[in-house]
Amino acid sequence: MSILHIVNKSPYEKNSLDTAVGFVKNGDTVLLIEDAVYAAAKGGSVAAKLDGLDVSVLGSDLAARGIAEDRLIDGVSVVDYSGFVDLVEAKDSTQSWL
Amino acid sequence: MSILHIVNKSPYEKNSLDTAVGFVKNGDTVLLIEDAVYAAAKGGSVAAKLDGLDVSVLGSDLAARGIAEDRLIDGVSVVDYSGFVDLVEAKDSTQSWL
Amino acid sequence: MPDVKKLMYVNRRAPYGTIYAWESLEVVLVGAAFDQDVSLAFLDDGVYQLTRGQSTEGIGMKNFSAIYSALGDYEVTRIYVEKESLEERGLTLDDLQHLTWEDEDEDWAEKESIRLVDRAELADVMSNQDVMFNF
Amino acid sequence: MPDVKKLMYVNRRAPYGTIYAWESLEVVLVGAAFDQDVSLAFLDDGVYQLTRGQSTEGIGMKNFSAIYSALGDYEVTRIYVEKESLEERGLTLDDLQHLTWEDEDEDWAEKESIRLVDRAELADVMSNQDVMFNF
Amino acid sequence: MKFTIQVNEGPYQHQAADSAYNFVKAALEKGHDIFRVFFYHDGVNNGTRLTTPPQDDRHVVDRWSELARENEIDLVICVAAAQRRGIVDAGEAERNGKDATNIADGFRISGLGQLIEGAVQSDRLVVFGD
Amino acid sequence: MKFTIQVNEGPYQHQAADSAYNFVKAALEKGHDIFRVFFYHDGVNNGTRLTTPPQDDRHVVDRWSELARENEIDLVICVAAAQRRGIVDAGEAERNGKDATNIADGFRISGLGQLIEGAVQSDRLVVFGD
Repeated sequence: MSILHIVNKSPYEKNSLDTAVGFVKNGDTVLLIEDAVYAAAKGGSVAAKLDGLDVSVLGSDLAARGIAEDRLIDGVSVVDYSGFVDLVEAKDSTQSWL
Repeated sequence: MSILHIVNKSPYEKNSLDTAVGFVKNGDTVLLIEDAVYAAAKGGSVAAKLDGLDVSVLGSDLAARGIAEDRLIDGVSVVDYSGFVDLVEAKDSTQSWL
Repeated sequence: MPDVKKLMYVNRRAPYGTIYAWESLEVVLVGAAFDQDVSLAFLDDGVYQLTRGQSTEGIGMKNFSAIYSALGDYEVTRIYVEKESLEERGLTLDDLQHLTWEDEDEDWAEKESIRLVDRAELADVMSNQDVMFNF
Repeated sequence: MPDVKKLMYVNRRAPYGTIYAWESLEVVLVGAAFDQDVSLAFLDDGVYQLTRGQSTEGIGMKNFSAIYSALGDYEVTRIYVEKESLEERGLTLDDLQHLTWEDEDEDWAEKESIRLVDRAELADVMSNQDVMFNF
Repeated sequence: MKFTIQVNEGPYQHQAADSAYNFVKAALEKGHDIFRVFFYHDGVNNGTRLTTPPQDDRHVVDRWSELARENEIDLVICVAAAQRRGIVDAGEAERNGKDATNIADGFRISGLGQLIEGAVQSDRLVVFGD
Repeated sequence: MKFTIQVNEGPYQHQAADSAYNFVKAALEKGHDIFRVFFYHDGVNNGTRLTTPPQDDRHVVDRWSELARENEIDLVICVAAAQRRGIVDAGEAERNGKDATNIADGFRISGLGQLIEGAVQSDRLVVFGD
């Protein structure tokens, strides 16, 4: 069964993303919201942690933090809250890595 | 002037200790309280970060977490709240790395 | 929807520094009455919740560590502890409480509740859950 | 005790995810009336507070980023930004707002408020403060 | 689809309450059911009617109350967590000898079983916290 | 020596309020002065009289009130932070049209200037938070 891994903490401040990516299996998606969106910014030292994963980022949290979409690492999908709801529906369960 | 660097977060969860130790100068003391006391436990992967620093640990927080004093890395001083107050008095200022 | 769901309580925080560990345990105790298929996972700083010898007189907070050993009586018998989290913290299973449960089907034989698993194994278990509770 | 103290506001958190950045800024604005020797430090995720182009309509929260550019008017003229924190996050000064103040003693010449410092330099500045505020 | 939402943090200090609200609103707009929103830990502080946020900021508590009124959402505050943090309705005030209440419109106080029930009865549990 | 203490988190959720209390008590026992305890951010939630913690746990709010009564400690709640979180005294209730108050004995609500003043007037500021 597939999991939506929700991460909401800055990867520079907390270990949540580090742990979360260790639990991602084929078919899972990582959704970055709140301060976790910084993880998907190009040039950041943590960006490589997302390599090869299916990653979505909440667009309104990106905009709030001034991260333009062209500053995102390749392959990341930007979703709105409606897309967030769709992801929850599409996966069999959710795990919030608080 | 000397600083008392107060760290209260687990070094395995947050980056506070990492940053704090980068700011320690000669004459400063690092005081570990609350979940930060785990940093001073022998065998932990972060213990080396305290090498060469003047480190105190709050004894009641150690006891709450079941860390016996003989499980502490060498050179760490155990203080009670009265000792915490003395440290604040002895240093010129305090910086809480929240 | 199945009558019985697989519920996992995912514990990633140290005790006392925040209340999440204790209020999470309160959910587990209440949840035991719901006859679901329950397991607990302890990883990251969550492994600290299970350490022996906690003594909270000095900080004036309630010591709830003894309650973990009563989980068997609540029919909570599967407690996953992540190996990598223990090792990173310099801990072994000997540093944790010895948690057991009594198997009614085998003449109340005492069995181990804690299952030491590595991250990949725990990820497999997690992927088979219907619901994860996060605190 | 000196009449004028050196006060430093130490900012280490990203904006919006928590309120610390905003409520810290509120302290700075109120504190400006006290005629003390004030500086601000931005390090770790605190450097994100100063980024350009923040737009909060989508999350429904108040956008306070414009207020940083008014700090000069509050006579807050020394804003330390830690180099290592910027680099770790793939940021440069160009990603931050351009913060200035006008020097009354030099015919209101416009001057830079932001001082890019490395960790060792910031540690030196910090060791000369009387009080650090932490949020 | 049927969702239960758990909110672990209070208003303003953390974005969790905002994210949860925006998620619930989007789910409703897409025609999903919100079986319950369960407020736990400091999340119980979402349910006090005594807040007065600045006029240029959102009103987190009123937003929940309106959402509950317009969509008949079940907003449940955990009683044990509420007692620790001082969120009180008329029943709790009487039981615990308190001289005031502060619960907001549309919220009710109940037990932790409501969270488990929500998780079991819903298709998905989504947790927002710190 | 003269101390001002800042508390950034509410009762029970984080240990900060406990650590601050234990520090203040120890400082008083050693003969130091506590110029002020300033409650900011969620720290303002330390000042509600509506909590009813379990009987086998400490009562964080009452402990502050007793400390203030016995030692004449100035416990100040930030007004801006309190408005966001719903901590209300009689004056605030009237100003903001609230039908109840919840402030605990020994606390008073005032402005952020009280924090700056505390830092300037004291020998040390010690901050407890998350």
